[in-house]
Amino acid sequence: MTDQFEPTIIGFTCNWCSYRAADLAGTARIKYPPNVRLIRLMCSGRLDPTFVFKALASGADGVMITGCHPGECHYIEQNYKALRRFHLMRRTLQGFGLEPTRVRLVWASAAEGAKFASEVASFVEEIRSLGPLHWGKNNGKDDVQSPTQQSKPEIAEVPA
Amino acid sequence: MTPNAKPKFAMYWAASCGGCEIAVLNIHEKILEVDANFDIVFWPVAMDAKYKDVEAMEDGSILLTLFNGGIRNDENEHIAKLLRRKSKILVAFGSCANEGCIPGLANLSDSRELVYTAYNTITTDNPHQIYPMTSYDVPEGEIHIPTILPVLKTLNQVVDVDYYMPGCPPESKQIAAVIDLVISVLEGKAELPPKGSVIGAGNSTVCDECKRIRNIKSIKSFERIWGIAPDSSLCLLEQGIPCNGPATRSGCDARCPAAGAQCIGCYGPAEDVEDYGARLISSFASVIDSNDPEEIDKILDGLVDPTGQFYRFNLAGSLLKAGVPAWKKEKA
Amino acid sequence: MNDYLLYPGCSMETSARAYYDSLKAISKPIGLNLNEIEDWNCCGATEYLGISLTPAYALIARNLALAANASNGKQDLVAPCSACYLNLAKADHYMREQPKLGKMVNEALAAGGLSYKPGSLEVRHLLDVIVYDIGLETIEKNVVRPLTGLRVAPYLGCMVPRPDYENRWSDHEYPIELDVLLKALGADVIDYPLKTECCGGHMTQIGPETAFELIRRLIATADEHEADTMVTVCPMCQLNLDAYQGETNHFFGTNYHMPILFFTQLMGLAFGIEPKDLGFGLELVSARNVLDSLGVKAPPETPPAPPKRPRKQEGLPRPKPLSKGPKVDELEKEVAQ
Amino acid sequence: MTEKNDVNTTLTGGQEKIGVYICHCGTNIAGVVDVAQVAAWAADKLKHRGVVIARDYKFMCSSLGQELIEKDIKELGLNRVIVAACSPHLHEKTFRTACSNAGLNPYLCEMVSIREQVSWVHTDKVAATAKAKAMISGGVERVRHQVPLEAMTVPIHPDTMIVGGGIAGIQSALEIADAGHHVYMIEREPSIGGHMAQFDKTFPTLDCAACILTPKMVSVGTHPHITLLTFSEVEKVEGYVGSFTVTVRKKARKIKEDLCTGCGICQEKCPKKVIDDVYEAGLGYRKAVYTPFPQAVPNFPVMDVENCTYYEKGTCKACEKFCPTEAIDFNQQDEILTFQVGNIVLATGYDLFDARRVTNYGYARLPNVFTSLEIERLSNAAGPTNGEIVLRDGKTQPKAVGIIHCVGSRDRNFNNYCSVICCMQSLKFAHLMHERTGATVYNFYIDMRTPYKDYDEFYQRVLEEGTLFVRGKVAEVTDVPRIPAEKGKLIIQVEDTLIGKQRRIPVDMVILSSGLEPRKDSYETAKKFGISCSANGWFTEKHPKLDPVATMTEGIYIAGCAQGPKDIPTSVAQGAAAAARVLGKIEQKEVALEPVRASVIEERCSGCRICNGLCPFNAISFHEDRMVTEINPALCQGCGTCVAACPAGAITGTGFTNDQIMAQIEGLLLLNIGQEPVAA
Amino acid sequence: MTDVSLRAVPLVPNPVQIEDLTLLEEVASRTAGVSRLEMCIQCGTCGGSCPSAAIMDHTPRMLFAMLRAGMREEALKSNTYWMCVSCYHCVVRCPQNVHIADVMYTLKSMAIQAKLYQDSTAPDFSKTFVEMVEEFGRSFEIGLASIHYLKHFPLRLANMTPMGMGMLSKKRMSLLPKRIKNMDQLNAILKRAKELEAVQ
Repeated sequence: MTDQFEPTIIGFTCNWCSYRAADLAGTARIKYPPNVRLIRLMCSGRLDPTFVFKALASGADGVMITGCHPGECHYIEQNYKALRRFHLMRRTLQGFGLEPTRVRLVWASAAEGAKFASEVASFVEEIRSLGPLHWGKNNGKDDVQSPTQQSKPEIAEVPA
Repeated sequence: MTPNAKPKFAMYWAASCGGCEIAVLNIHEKILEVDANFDIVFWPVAMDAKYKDVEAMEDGSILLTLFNGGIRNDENEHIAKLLRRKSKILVAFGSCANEGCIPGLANLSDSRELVYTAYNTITTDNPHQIYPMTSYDVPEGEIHIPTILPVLKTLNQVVDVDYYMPGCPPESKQIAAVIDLVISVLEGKAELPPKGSVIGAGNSTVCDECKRIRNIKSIKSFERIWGIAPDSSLCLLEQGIPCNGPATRSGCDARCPAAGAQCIGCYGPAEDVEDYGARLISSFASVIDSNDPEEIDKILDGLVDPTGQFYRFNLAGSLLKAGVPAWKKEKA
Repeated sequence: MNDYLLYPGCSMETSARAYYDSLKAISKPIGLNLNEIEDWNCCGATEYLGISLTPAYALIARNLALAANASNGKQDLVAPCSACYLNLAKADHYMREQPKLGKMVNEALAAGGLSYKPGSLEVRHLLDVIVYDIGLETIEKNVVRPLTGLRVAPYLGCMVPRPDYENRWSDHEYPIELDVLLKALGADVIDYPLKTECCGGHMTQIGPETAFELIRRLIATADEHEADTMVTVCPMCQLNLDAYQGETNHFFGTNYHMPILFFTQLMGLAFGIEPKDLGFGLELVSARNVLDSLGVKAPPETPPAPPKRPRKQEGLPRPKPLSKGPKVDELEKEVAQ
Repeated sequence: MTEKNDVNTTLTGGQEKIGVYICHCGTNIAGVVDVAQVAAWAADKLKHRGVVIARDYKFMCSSLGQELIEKDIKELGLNRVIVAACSPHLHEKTFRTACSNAGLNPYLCEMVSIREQVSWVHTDKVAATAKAKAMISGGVERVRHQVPLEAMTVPIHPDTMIVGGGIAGIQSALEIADAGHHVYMIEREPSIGGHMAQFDKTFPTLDCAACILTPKMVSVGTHPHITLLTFSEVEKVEGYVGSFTVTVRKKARKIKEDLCTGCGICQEKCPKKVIDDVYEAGLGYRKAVYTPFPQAVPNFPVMDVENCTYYEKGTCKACEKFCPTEAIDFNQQDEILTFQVGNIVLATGYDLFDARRVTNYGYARLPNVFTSLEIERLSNAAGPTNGEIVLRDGKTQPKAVGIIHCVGSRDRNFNNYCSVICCMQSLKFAHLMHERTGATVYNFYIDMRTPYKDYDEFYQRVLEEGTLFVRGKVAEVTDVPRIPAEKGKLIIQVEDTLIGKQRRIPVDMVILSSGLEPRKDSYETAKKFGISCSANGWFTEKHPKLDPVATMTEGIYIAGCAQGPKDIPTSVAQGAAAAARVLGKIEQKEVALEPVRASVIEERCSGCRICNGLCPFNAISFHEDRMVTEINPALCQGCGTCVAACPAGAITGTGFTNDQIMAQIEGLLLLNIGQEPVAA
Repeated sequence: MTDVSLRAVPLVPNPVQIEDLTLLEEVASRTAGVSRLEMCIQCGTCGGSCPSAAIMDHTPRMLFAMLRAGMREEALKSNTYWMCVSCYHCVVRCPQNVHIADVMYTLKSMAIQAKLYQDSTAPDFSKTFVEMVEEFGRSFEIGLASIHYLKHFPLRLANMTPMGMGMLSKKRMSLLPKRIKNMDQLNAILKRAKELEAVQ
């Protein structure tokens, strides 16, 4: 493989539409980058923001949430809950200084294998352009140099 | 030295405001029971003591240590490890030690900025841009001050913790209750709860103790408490006021909601909850009354600073622990 | 006052002066304010695209870039010439559909210190603006000399209703916008079946015989329907049907006399503007008859309802025509009353 | 046996005995993923996570493959199983059954889809193998937190509701009713029969539609086990397989059905003539009070309130005056009926593509362009012209007829799918035109599609009759002549693709073989019944090949064109198939529900009521007295929305608990083996 | 043992060989927008709709088949796309939404590059037109017409004159070209564009 950055992406699918879209992409042999690893939930409504934070904190560079199209939810309207949570979650992550585009919401019906594949491809590209997150690796570790451990001359240089 | 019959008691104050100490004093005459039953060996805020004295103690010689405050610098860390070694029972006391609390909010920014800001506020006169250094040579020799850590950590991120006692500060009556418990354990009248459990709090959430009337929720807009005249008997969240009560551990008798203010979550997450903020994000969002992305966004505009709203006390203890700047900077 | 950016296109200043003059003349009364883009260049018509891709689109995009700067997201870009309209719309559309093209074109523009973000402009045709923005009510208000009894064949040609990237028109093949506009002027509008057939385009230059046949079909059919004049929205159509009508007659040994006018000229007439200010007389096939027919008939107090198809229902019932969306139904209703 | 019970208990760390089975699926997986390497890796790297055995095998789903697993469970005492193979939607059941055969609770077996999600979609073998490993480690972590689950069973109500009284629905209804079970048939129109009742002849045998349909309609109308509700629509469906509660609106006919004898005098006397857009496809007229057609079932008329003079002007009531049994009731109101059923069959049929949308074919602009349905009526002996094939003027017979295939089908500007029936229908018309008028007949087609029994034979027959076939999609139909010969004709302009030349063919009549479309309201219907639609709007079957009449929602079946375009024989077959599935369910007496359910941990619930409004299945209720929320496991469908929403974490969802998913995340990121998340 | 004289003549090899399968791709990649050329189902809607089908060597449909077959030379020699009048009937009617008109433009440019066009009338007209535009930034009918006609329809010029004069006298043609102000800018842009096109 080339030395270009290969992001790791965790994807959440609902059992009825988007997981089947992934299945369809498979049966139709539509190729997409191998960077995404899927977790099956019964419904995008099961998507607990905790999962997203967990994934990001544990080393994922991006998270893709997928579900049935609005109005096509197998559970009637639960994907709207996912939609609402997604919006608030994105705002919160922004507060953490994170690029909001690292979390993407995609609607894909069971018939949209091609769409699923292309969404994955474009998401991988987007994350690649954003670069690695490595939250788990960097966050809270002591390998970060402490500001007061600087030698004198550096201090002098500190801008006002 | 002569072995003291009374079990040893210690309390330490790391990165915190000191409110916890006051709370302990707020147990009034019960403090005398503490003195009666314990030999207070180390409590910097209350009595003089030297680290070397503690270091001199035998490992595990202190029975009970209430540790409050987060781990912000290497001194905090050192003492945390020291007290861990010396104590049988180490209690993370108060929100700071449990989950980072207000000092933990600093984790949203780079610790350098932190120092710069601290030494450049309006109230700070620092014309020559002088900043503290960990070591400095003076004629008398080299002097040291503690090194600030990149992020504030909670006690259990540094050492093994036996019990957790949440609250900012913990309710005095809860403190009293805990002391009673320990004493009755000493008298062999009671059993200690299993290691790692939360003491001095309930196992449900604030709503459990809140007297306000509750209905099925559906939020059309978020309000700020001073923006409206809230109905004094109705659930605040139903009135659009972002009350953290539903996700916050019970034990405070729902003081804030009872006083007409929304719960801000100082008692931390409920039992077995991994990420306090995520619970609130999920539950608040779920009851927003709209399916239209634009409208949802408009409604959410009413939630000023969601990150602060959901992680005010919990940031350092949350899954993400800190904001990107806290560690991204070191790349730049 | 409706403000728009105007991209006139080369022919407006030469072969289609009548179009430009009449447009200027009617703009004021209907509150249409057109600001010409500074130093615009030719859109390349249908020719440049056949030479090489990037330059052709860069040529068009220069105009888009200039317009976008002038508009800063406020004004739509209006083109009266269909070829120009299509090219501008097309460049905008394809730069979006094919990011590669967008990138190349912008690199080229950069050489001239310009850039264009696809989608930042609304490219629209004059007729679209007049019918949907100005609105028929305003038009009707301005009519002082209804074109009563004047039989007109509405003719749009190809590039206005097709390919119609933004779905602005009621139909690709039988759009009704021009019909309803002319009805609003009181004209007797015939249901001209070839209203979007080809006028021959550049075939007049490269394959005259083909062009003549295409021209013949159009004029013959209009004549069949006893039209007094054909009304166009496109300089190219007007040029082909007007300037080459003689040659066509000569070629087929026919002697059609079918004046070809711009819709703006008829609007002007209905508004009571003097023919000379509307570029009448510039046409090669004289439109005298049109003026006469209006001259003789004094406008009656109440304009009669537009004539319906004179077919009395017999035999099997006929299916109702398809509604082409609320926007268009609205139009049709307006004209009905 | 005790051992069985042991393995089926919840485990605490260290007790796991996990078996990992990696399928080659022939070369489908093994061709891309290095299965042997993956197996070795799992056995080594995941040992400390409880993996005691990892095998790869040619076809895990084969009986030998299954035996392999069963043997290990028995001999190695496995208490958790991971099968890395195809999508769980294909073989989860297979492997879970295998496990329970070996005494392991089926829900302790998890599948990891390394075919659909790895080998079939990736080409880079290294990356694919790496991803497979990550996914298996995820599965392992997940299954460690998996607990044994018991499916709950609910009784099945023996009655069935069938929505739609077309041929598919009729077939279903009769099959079930004849088996002695009760059926409610709901039909929107005043009579059952559907589109088939409008047809004249049916291909390829050309037997008269009415002759074969009417008997079936009658037996539905008279069947002791069928409650027929026409002119009615389903308002609401609640509950779940086995016990649905249905609410139906029976629209007011303004006719007292118990008194009406169907004598027809009211229609006779009604002074108001209305164009019949439904049954006569707009070609004929009916009265304001009418039965759609003579053989209608039931035979009660219905009042067309929009057009009835009485409702317009307040006077007339001719029908009332003349009705011998005083069955007319102008004040009759809609009725709301509710009843219980155990299963539902949806046979709601199709709408005909609106040919006016293809402007260049001139329907509704050029009088002598007809739609297929119009022709059906025109050629029908009971139709507006008593079977006379004439032009719009009502008298002239066409001398030349052009029949255009694929109108609105196989065309991205309209519907991109093939409507299946149009080719045969067009051939049928070709034959009828030839037979009834002796006209020259042209058929314009893109591809001739005549599969199935005796269909191509029919094509041969039409060829013999001398129909002229032109291969080319018609560009336009116009009445503008270019040469005198074209005057007064309709000209069909087309490229004859077999000679590569553009042709203009003058005819008198053009027939548009319009395609089939999903019902305008198919999305609403799907929503009402909790099933899903394809992108086009056809109802989605559970499996396109292996389960074509079932849906994702247990207890709801689909038949006929509601599921996709199809001809009469196939619709009938599907109707019968759906009936068989329903009967099967009824015979089971009770049905096992997936144990994926949410439940409330009462002592942690603070009664904040955030979850109360979130359940579309009304499974969540609140106890004011104890101030806690409760979830009805029978109503819960297991979506988990409330689990995710509970601010106190007081709701858990079996099968998808937080622990399981959090663990799976760690597994996928390979944190469980202390490895940095290697990017594929 | 068959009689030698009866031996059959050997079959001539199939005259149409598949030359290069890159052709289809090349055309697609050189077309503005997404050509969808590969989606053609050979239904003939384009050929049926085309006003100049009668004078085309091949209907557009056939041309697409030839592109698929990789018949580069035959395809680029065809007059089909030169006869295209850009009426877009085929584009809006195509059931597969193939960008037919734009493919025609692509083929023109390819034919010019490969110098494979048979009749130079149309290419010359385009070229002359483009030269004008590149000279003045505006099109310039009379120059265009006269140059073009002198070259291709010297005879027709005669019975064109009355029209021409008419146009002139009515000031519908200008004798002098109109030049845009910022010609340098336009040239710079076109220069860069051509370079970019070249590296393609």
